[in-house]
Amino acid sequence: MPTLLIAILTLGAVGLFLAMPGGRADTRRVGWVVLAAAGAVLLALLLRLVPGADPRGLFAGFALVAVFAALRVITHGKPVYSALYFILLIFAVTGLLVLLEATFLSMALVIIYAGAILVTYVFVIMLAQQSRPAPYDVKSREPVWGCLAGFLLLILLARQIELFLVPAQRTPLPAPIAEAPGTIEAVGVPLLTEYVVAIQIIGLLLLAALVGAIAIARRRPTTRAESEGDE
Amino acid sequence: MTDPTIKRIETVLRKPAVIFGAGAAILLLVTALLALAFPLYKPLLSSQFSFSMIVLAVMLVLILSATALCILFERKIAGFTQDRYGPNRVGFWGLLQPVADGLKFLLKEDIIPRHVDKPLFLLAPALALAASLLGFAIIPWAGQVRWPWMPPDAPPLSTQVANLNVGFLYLLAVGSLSVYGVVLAGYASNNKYAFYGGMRAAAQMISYELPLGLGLLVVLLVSGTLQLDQIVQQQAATGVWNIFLHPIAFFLVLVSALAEANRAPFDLPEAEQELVGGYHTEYSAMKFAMFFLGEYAHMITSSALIVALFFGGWHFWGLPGPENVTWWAMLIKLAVYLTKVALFIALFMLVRWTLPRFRFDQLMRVAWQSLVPIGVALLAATAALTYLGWQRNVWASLAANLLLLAVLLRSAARSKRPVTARQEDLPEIDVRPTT
Amino acid sequence: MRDDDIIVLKEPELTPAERLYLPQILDGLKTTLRHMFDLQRRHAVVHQYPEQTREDTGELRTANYHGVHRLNKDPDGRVACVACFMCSTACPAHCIHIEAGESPWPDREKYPVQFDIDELRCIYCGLCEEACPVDAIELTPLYELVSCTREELILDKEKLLQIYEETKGIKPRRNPPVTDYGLTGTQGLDVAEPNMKRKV
Amino acid sequence: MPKIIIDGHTIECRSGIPVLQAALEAGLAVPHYCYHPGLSVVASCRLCLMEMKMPNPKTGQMDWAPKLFPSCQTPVRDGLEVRFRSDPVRENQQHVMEYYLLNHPLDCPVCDKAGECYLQDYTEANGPATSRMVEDKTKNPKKDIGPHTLLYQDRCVLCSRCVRFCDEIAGTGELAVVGRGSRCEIDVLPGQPLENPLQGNVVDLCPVGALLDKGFLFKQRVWLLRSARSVSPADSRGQTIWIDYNEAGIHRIRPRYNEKINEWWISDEARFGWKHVHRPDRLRQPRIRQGVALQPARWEELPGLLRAPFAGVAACASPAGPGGGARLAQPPSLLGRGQGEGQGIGPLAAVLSPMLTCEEAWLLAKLARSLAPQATLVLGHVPVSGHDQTYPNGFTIKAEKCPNRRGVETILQHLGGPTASFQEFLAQAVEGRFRAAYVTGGYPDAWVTDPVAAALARIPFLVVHDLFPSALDGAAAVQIPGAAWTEREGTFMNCDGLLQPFERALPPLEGVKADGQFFYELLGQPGLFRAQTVRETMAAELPQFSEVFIPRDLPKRAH
Repeated sequence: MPTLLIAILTLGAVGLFLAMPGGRADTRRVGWVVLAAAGAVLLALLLRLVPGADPRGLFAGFALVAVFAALRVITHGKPVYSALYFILLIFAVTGLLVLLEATFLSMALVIIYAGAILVTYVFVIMLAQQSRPAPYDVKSREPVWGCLAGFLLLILLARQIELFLVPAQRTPLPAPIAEAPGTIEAVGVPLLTEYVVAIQIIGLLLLAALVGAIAIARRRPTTRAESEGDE
Repeated sequence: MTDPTIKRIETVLRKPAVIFGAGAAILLLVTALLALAFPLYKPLLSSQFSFSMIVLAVMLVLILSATALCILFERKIAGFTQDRYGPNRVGFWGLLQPVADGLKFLLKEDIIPRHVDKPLFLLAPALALAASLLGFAIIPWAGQVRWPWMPPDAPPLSTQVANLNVGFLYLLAVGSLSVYGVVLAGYASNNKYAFYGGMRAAAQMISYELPLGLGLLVVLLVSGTLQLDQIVQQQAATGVWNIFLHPIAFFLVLVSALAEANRAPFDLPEAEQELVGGYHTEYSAMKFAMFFLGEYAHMITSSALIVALFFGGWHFWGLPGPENVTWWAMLIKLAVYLTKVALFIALFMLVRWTLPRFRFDQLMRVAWQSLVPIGVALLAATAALTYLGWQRNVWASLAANLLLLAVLLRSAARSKRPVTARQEDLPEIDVRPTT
Repeated sequence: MRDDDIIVLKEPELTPAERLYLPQILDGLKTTLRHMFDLQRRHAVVHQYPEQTREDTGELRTANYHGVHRLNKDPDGRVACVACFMCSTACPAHCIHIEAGESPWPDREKYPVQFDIDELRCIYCGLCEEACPVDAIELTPLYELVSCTREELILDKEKLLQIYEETKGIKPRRNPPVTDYGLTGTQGLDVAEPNMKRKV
Repeated sequence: MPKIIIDGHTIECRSGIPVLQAALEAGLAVPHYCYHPGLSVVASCRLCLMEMKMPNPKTGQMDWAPKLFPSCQTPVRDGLEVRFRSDPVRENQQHVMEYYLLNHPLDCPVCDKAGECYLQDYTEANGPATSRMVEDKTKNPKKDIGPHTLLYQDRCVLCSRCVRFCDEIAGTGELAVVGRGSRCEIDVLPGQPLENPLQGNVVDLCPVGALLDKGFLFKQRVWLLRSARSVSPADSRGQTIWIDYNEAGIHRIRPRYNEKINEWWISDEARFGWKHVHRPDRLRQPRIRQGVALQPARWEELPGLLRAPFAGVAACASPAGPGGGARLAQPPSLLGRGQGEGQGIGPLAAVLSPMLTCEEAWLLAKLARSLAPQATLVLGHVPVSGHDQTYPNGFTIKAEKCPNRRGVETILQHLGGPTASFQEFLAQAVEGRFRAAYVTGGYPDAWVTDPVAAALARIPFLVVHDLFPSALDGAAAVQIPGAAWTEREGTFMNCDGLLQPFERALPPLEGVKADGQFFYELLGQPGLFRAQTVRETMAAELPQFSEVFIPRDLPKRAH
């Protein structure tokens, strides 16, 4: 079984690599075919392993959209489209979270990611690269290493899933948290009691990052002579 | 040179009796049809899900036609404030102007310039309209209702489409999405004016989401819930609208809502005088109309939200309260709610024709240097009140607000410049001749 | 420029209330609201155009309104224009097209064989009227200039003369012709009179 | 080089010229009517009077003389000091101007001279704004004095330039000043109208609107015209001209000063020889024979269509190949039968018309030779009419009525190889030696006589590049519309070997391509045809083309 999974994931990794932007159009098409094949096999495998699974549910829909959008984020040539697919991905994940009754988390995801962070991304992308990606952007994509890392991560995850799926060790799915309307409480109370130190440390880190960013980005007042000398 | 038949039709349509008669006839017809079809949809009214769907359908139609009417309304107000009549040619009092406008939009040539990013160009107006319409899902239009044929012990039905437990967080989330329509329109148009419009919209919306969120948080602290229907019910039960508790929070939300809807004086993304048409420069026909509709739909959502949060939603003193869940009470509540929303829309329009547009640095300064600090201070004060358990105490809240106002006045008096000063980092210009 | 010629303008100091902006906004809203409900002023200011025209209210200044052009006729009923091209030279919009020819009358040298004005290109500045040495081209107070095609709005000589016939009463020719080469008709001596009077 | 002092400025000038001429060449605006550098001096207008320093007879010192001197009659000499900016001179000018305006009608709006009228300009600059005369002005009827000219006597200032021109330059003396005193008039003798072949010049000479060209009468106002420097194709002398044109087309042609050829004058042939440019029957579209009729074609398909058969003909002719026929890229229907192989003369001929510019002739010759190294280059029909006419002062009208025979000949001589005169070419064509020919025309008049048409009809693949339809239409396989010389730019070499460039005045007719541009495309060259660029490449091989002669433009009113 692990061999089969590893084979499928390797296939997926190869397909993804082929589908990465920068290659020739037909190579990329081949990559997509490979990816689709790997996905189909994986789906079939999962369906066989989990007898009661219903692939027609909302979960499957959201999950498929999420996977597709995630792939497009990294395979699309234009940064703006990548960002838009990212937003689509976030919506799919939001759907998944809503299915898990984690409404607060889902809304927070939309507000923070789609509403703020990605708008900033789009903003920056629009400002930065009007015609085509800069050479350093193209270079830094490093499709080989990216695919390899993702592939390793997926192997580890699959290993876990496989362990989880072995019937002897199967544990019942954790039930949704009892009082559904209290999800805000369910998130908020632990944040301010159990994890309060962690939260503070994270806050501190973010503050440090913010200050650092400002320090880097600050325009230093230069005299004219200096600025001319720089050029 | 005009066709005499057209002229005759115009004259006929301009008679009030014709317009109102036709309106009444249509209303009667619809009512009669509804009454006749009552057995068909009676079961649908009884379950929450199907009832929500019906509310959804009805409100969608209502709001889309309301946006069209809003445009007439806006032009009328523009005319009135400028000592004009506004549109008064099509139909009595110009009432058929939306029909004419709609026809014009539909019949105009739909131009897609060759240089645009086509998928995004097509997507943008759809996004703009859809994001604005999404918000209506959680507006508690008329409280709760229990139909006469339902057993008295059955739980009453909610007139909300969806009673999310995250409440107005959802509104905040979908509101933040409306920026994409504008930004993508600006990007896809491949036109510098559109592009500037898009950039401005992005920066503006991100900036004004903060004060909006802070204002909403104040309400959250006061009411202890995110669900709009509960917030309204609280206000209705106590008879104290949140505006009385936190006028400054209301002001924050109002200003931010104006900015989020790209309304004047925050309409920089489409500033005609500077950017031709801003993000919709390249759009024509129905796609242009969709931006238009989106803007007005956004305005209606914002008004509905403000009414629910600060003005007691469907509540009005002396009218049926939350305990009255009969169908006629529902209609009264709906009417009250819609009236309040209409008043707010009128306020938005009045503001548009009163205030000049901000400059962009002023816009940013207002958000980051005024509204956000005020919001934070107000939030802290409300948190303190909540901690003391006085969050719904009118006098304590008002005192806190007044205190804040006094501090603001004092700092304004101390500061050497108005809130929206000219840019200081511009170099000093020596006007004297060099010789 | 001396230093004391320079007036340094300072932004006026704002009061705290003005700095807070809110009272000012309310002030503005008050103004707009006042206008909104000022029905009397609205009725006084606005004309309901097709039903109510400026002629009705007597506000149309026929003497200097810049409307559709006309080509004047001399006392003998001939076109007064001498085809000197001054109007088309002065025209900033290049909307006047003239073709000149030898006139069929003994007392005149030149007359316009063709005289077209593109009313769509025209900006109604009135420079043609100023340039005309014989006051042949004039702008009438007619402002209802509509047609179903663009071609109809390129007015030719016949139409322009027709407009003169229609507007003779509204706007009489201001000056008698002032040149001395037989413009006012066949009476040679009458011509010299205005010329002499014109000497400064 | 004498040095004179005018208004305190020292000016170096040519010797032997009047002070007025020196002042005008130095850029001073000295008013004058009667003086013209090409005519004898009469000093009759009294407008150019100046103050001059002379030895005072009492003291012997140099001093301003009390009386004014006509500057047009005073030759320059070294050290002469004169002044125009002084009160006596101004006063004199004002009085003289008032006198000239006494009877002058105030009809500038209808006068065709307005805009280039000396009287109008001087009046506007410093003349009296009003008239003190209260009597009726003298009215003189206009007179028809010739086939091209009208005389408006009441505008005349009696400068007698036109009379002197007819006496001195044309030598015909039709015009005279008749009458005496205030009844002086310009007139012709009965039965002897002004109709010498140079008579158009009197209109240009006239400083006011007295003499007017009937052809230009009332057509346009001069300020609405633009001018292009051009060279007349009327005869082989290469008279330089201004083409006055605007959006509506050419309106008139004026002489352009040229000290080497025509000075201030041009012949009437050059002046009125532009009407053919606007003839309505000009060819406007390339056409290709399909079946019996010529069918419209697109310019884009022409290069391929022409190069292939020409190259095919050349391949046939080369001794290398019986297989050459197989390489024919053209359907036989277009090409017809082949003859004349191995006769030492290439079956391809290019006829270079003397109406072509040097650059165009060069490009076409190069094209023919690049397609078929043995192509015969032919100097086209050279129209000749009558004999050379020389006028008293040396002005010559050539009998050869084409501008560039010499230029084409120079190119043919340089290229060498098989060349032929037009007569030889016709003779060989009658024998059927040519299988393909590119014939250029461009003559203003019909030039295809019956023998020409008959000879050319024997050529199976005949390309005719001409302005107008002709008898060749029935024989041509391809008909290409040419552009008139006003629509092209380039260089003409005149009969004395002087190379003169000219500018384009009008765009080619809609649907027509300038000849040079078309040849350029046929050669497969990218971009736009620029005469100067082509001329520079020519000059690399042919040093005669390295230098062109461009006469200097005279300052305004310097004559």
